[in-house]
Amino acid sequence: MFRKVLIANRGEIAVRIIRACRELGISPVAVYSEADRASLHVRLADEAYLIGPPPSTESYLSVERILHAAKRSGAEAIHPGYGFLAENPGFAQACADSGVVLIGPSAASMRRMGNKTEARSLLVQSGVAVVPGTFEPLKSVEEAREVARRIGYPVMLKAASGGGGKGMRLVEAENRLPLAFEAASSEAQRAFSDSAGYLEKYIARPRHIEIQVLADRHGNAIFLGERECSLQRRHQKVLEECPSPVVDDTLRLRMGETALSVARAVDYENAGTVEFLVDQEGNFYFLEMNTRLQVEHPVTELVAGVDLVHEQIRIACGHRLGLRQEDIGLRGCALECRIYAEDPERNFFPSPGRIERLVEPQGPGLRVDSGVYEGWEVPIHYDPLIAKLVAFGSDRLQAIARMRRAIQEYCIQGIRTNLDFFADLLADPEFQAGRLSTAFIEEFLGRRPPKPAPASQSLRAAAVAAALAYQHREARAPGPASRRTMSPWRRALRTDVQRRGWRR
Amino acid sequence: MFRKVLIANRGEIAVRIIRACRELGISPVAVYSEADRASLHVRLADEAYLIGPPPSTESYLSVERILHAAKRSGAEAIHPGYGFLAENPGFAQACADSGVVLIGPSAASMRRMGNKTEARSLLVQSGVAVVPGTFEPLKSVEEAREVARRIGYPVMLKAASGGGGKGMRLVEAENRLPLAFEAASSEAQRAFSDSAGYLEKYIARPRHIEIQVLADRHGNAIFLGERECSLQRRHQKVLEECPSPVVDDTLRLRMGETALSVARAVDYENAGTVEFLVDQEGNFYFLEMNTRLQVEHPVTELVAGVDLVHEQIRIACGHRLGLRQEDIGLRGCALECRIYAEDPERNFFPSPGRIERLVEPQGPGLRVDSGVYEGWEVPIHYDPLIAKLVAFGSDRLQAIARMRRAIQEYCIQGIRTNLDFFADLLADPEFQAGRLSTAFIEEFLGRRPPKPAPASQSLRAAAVAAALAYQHREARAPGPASRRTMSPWRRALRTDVQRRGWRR
Amino acid sequence: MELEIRYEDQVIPVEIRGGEGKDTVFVFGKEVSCDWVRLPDGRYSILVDGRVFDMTAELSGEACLVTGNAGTFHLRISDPRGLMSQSVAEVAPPGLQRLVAEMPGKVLRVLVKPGDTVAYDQGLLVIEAMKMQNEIRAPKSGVVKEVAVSEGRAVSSGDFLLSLE
Amino acid sequence: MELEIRYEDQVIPVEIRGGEGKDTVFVFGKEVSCDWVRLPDGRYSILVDGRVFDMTAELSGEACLVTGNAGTFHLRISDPRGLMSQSVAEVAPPGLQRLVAEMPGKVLRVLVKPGDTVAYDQGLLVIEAMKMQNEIRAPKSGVVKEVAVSEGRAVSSGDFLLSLE
Repeated sequence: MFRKVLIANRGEIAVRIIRACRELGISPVAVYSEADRASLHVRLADEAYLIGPPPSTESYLSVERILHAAKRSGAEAIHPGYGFLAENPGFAQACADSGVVLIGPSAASMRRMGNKTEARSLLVQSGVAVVPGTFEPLKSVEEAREVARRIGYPVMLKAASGGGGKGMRLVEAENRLPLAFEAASSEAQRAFSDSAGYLEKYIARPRHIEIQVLADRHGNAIFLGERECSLQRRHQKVLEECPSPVVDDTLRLRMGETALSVARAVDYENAGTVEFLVDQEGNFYFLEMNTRLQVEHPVTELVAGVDLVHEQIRIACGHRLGLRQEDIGLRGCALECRIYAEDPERNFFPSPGRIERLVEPQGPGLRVDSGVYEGWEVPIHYDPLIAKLVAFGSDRLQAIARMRRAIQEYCIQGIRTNLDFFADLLADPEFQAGRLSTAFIEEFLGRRPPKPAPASQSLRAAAVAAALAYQHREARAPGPASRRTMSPWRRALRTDVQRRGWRR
Repeated sequence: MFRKVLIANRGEIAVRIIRACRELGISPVAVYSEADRASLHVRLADEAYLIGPPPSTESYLSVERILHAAKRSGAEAIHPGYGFLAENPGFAQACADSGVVLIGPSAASMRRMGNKTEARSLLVQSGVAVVPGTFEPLKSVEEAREVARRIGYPVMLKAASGGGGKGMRLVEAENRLPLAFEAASSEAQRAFSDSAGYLEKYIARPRHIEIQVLADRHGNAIFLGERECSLQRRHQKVLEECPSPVVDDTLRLRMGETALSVARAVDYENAGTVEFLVDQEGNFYFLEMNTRLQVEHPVTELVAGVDLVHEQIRIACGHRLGLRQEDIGLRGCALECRIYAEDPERNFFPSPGRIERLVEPQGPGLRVDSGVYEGWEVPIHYDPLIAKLVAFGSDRLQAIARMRRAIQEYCIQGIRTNLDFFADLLADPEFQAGRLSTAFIEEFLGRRPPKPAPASQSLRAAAVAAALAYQHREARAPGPASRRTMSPWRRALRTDVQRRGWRR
Repeated sequence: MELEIRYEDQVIPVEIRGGEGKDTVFVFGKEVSCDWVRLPDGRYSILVDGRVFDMTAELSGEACLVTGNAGTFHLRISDPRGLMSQSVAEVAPPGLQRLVAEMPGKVLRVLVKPGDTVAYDQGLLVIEAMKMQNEIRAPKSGVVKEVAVSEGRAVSSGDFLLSLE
Repeated sequence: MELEIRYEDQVIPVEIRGGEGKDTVFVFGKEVSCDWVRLPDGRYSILVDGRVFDMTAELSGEACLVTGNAGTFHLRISDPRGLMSQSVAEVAPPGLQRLVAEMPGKVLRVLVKPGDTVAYDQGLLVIEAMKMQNEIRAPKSGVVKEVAVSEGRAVSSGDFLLSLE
């Protein structure tokens, strides 16, 4: 086993990987930008190295600085987490060249899957169903127009090197294509330094379902059930679950076997996720393979009873998979809510700032993977994901009930979060019935009922709390007044009230 | 389902039951003594009623006041938790008489199991093996002497109405009997208002293993694996696990079936635990049945994937068990550490007081059932259990590694706790090898190695922290000094230092 | 202490009278069975006829944000006895609406110029913050009066962006 | 600022010198590559050559309890420049040992009386606190000088119980 592992990431995922390292007896090494000196992942690590100023291009995306920190610390391996350099074949190659193990697939596998158009053509050859569209990067808006006419609108523009919804645009009609093409290309250029895009038939109200796979370098590969990731806003996942309410044993087996053939087609090693679109009839199409740990991996861990990060590290160490396909049994149901520093009342605008109060929920069936602590300031430089709240139940309804209970207990003050949004979403009868699609959140936001008027007793209690806080502040204001000893002005007021009685 | 349930308890177990109520859509009602006005269980409930002054005899043990609160709130059922009135048949009867459902077994079942001597004779008749000893309460110290001579020393004195180690004394030789008899009787009188005791053969280095059972009123009963509870200090459990490292499938089945026949012998309904002593040869003897939820129930919940409090409430509501014996599959391993406000350096003396800082561990495979929050003062009137830390792993070693990682993250300041003690215990090779017995903790405390000298780098960093804190305090002392703006005396000092250089 | 607490268009008179060791609370002039305590973590626990209210009250001028197990309430406190110096809310001239940056970021696109007529919800600016592009939309229809930022400029929280009339 | 930090019988000289925007730390007179910051929750994060130390330092007089990821340290701070008024530790006369209650409780049994000779670790009193009976044992052998409590009496934390000579 490795003695030291460097975690080339920040936030909740760095914390989660640090915990896995500790549990395996490995000393975890953190890296941090100047904006993250006081971050939780630095505090929990054994060692920490500064890798540059706040912008991620100069710190968390700097291959050179991260490899330098690895050298300095003597770490034998690097875990990239998700985002940043996690799916960057150049980074994987640089690690290999400098003799550091990257905990993930080889640069070659990454490269083949990273280019979405290449991956699509490769898999079509292997007999995997993909959504109709282009198999080569689009050369111009004219070519896009041509293909779109052939397969029919609506179509989806996607970044060839993309992921996470960046560089994606839905195009409903031909007159929208030029602007969308320009927007998608420039977003892709900024996000991935590659403006190339491709085009796919848009499937209406699909489900987004993905299969977790694990593969070692000795030819063993297994799948660990699916994750239902249909709930998305702006192509960003919002809430994930395992298992999917619509996947039965037969479909799971078919999707799982397809996922394994995808992994085999690129000699995949380590943990990976094969994403599918599932249409209303239960047909599934390969979408892409994420060659890294997913944000939403905890739901699989709770239902399959496997620690995926432990497995990743063991595989990278050259161990054989300790689990066979027949050892994997799914039990119960798990949901994950992504808790963001954002304001749902203002179109989910990011809300960084100081976390004045933080009380995380505890108790049966919960897991909080958090990257923050009370008093810490959420910086403006990075993704506003502050924690993942995961609930397990013996069935989906128990998991939903647990999640609702947890959200009631969760207290984050000082910044806005999407906790209230989740409270409403989990109470939605359509959600509870499991009728999900990628259009769900948009539709839900449309039908989300206005807040009911508060119960008069609650309102009165709130008024009393406000009055108490006001009195408390006044009592603490300059002067010797306290709650029990009246200041002169308070005494004057009292006399006045007593004289004239209470005004109704 | 009930609409409202009153929880006749406090601390972590009241919080745990409140959470279960919420998850079932039931409105939880708390009761509290004057010492508990600011307690977490009051804060998390929907309603809360004062039931008397701090001493539990005048509050949490007052049948009348608790039933009055139930009436006032309109609660249809009462969950007694553990301790206090949980195994009091008089309370069960009073609930039945006033038309409130007690979430637990009937007064009759409780009474038959509550009297340990009666239970022993009943079960011997049903063919269950028990430890040799008396089957009637001892009438005098002379009778005790006679029986002890017959079965041979060492013997164990126990309270007939007892539980939780109160009123128990190990007697190694006849000359120790009179004092031990007096001590056990008076402790039993104080704890259970019943001084009656009985006597059993003492089994050397036994394991203490218990079976969780669930039974409904429709004749269905299942068992949910065992819990290993051998780690005890002064007959109080310290750390529990599920499954036991020494129980194999065959032994589990035999013990489970015996446990079910014990439950059937007293027409048992609801959740209960059948405790066994297991000797070095794997023979097991019935010890007692706890007619309530156990402190250590979470380890079973994690391994069996069942929420026992949900099940308790459903059973009390008249539902049929939703689980059959064949549905119960154990997966992985769970450990529980009981976190006490006590000082292991001073013979585990209680350490109540204000919790100045509290950071509970989070992340994969953990559960914290806590009854406290930062800023709260642990009162002197009650049991000093403040939280239960539970770790799950796919095997025992992973669970141990998780628990050690969690203890490293757990921060409780202001009071002393036994966290360091657990850190040492979990690192013990004998513990890791699973060689447990009820004598383990005593032996471990004997061999516990002295703290190694700190690494010089750590010590120097600690010295720097102390110097920084000192400087910070001085800088905050009266006057406008801060870290960056020097006060006059600081400036004077600096000049002085600069003049004469650094003294070596 | 005698206060008027406002919630939307409701006015709730609250009076707290100090008594022997315990305050008495009057709401709408009626004494309320109300057991309250300030918790060690700064929240208030208020029991009204057994109902538990666990709340934080954050004051900022005369505004008070109450959050807790009963929900979130934006309240305003007025103190008819004049104990608090009334903070005068900064009000824009009627008809003129000033948009300010909600948080630090970088202006990517400016979609309008002074004199443009814009419809409600029309995009005005695109600002990148926390790795997201966010379109600032018109809160009402009107005419763009002033644009204070240009493309590529970094803005801080509270910076004036543009005004609509 | 120049201090001596004591741990058991070791003395560690520590000097903190303010520089341009950053302090420099000297330990044993040698400059240490030490990046420190006071965290928003009051702890100190100290990086020494990349090693992470995350610690709380609680001062009480000249004693300082440092706890954190590197363990727990009972330190004493002395300030040779005399900036701190030395708190004089309350020392018992040589040979006389005063036992005080560690926490509130009730005296259940008094096992000795003045003039009794007791051995090290012999039981002196039984006090019930938090539902547990706890025996107070002799910290050294000696003769009981004074017994300040009687059976059944409630004691508060810090109350004088008895003295040994």
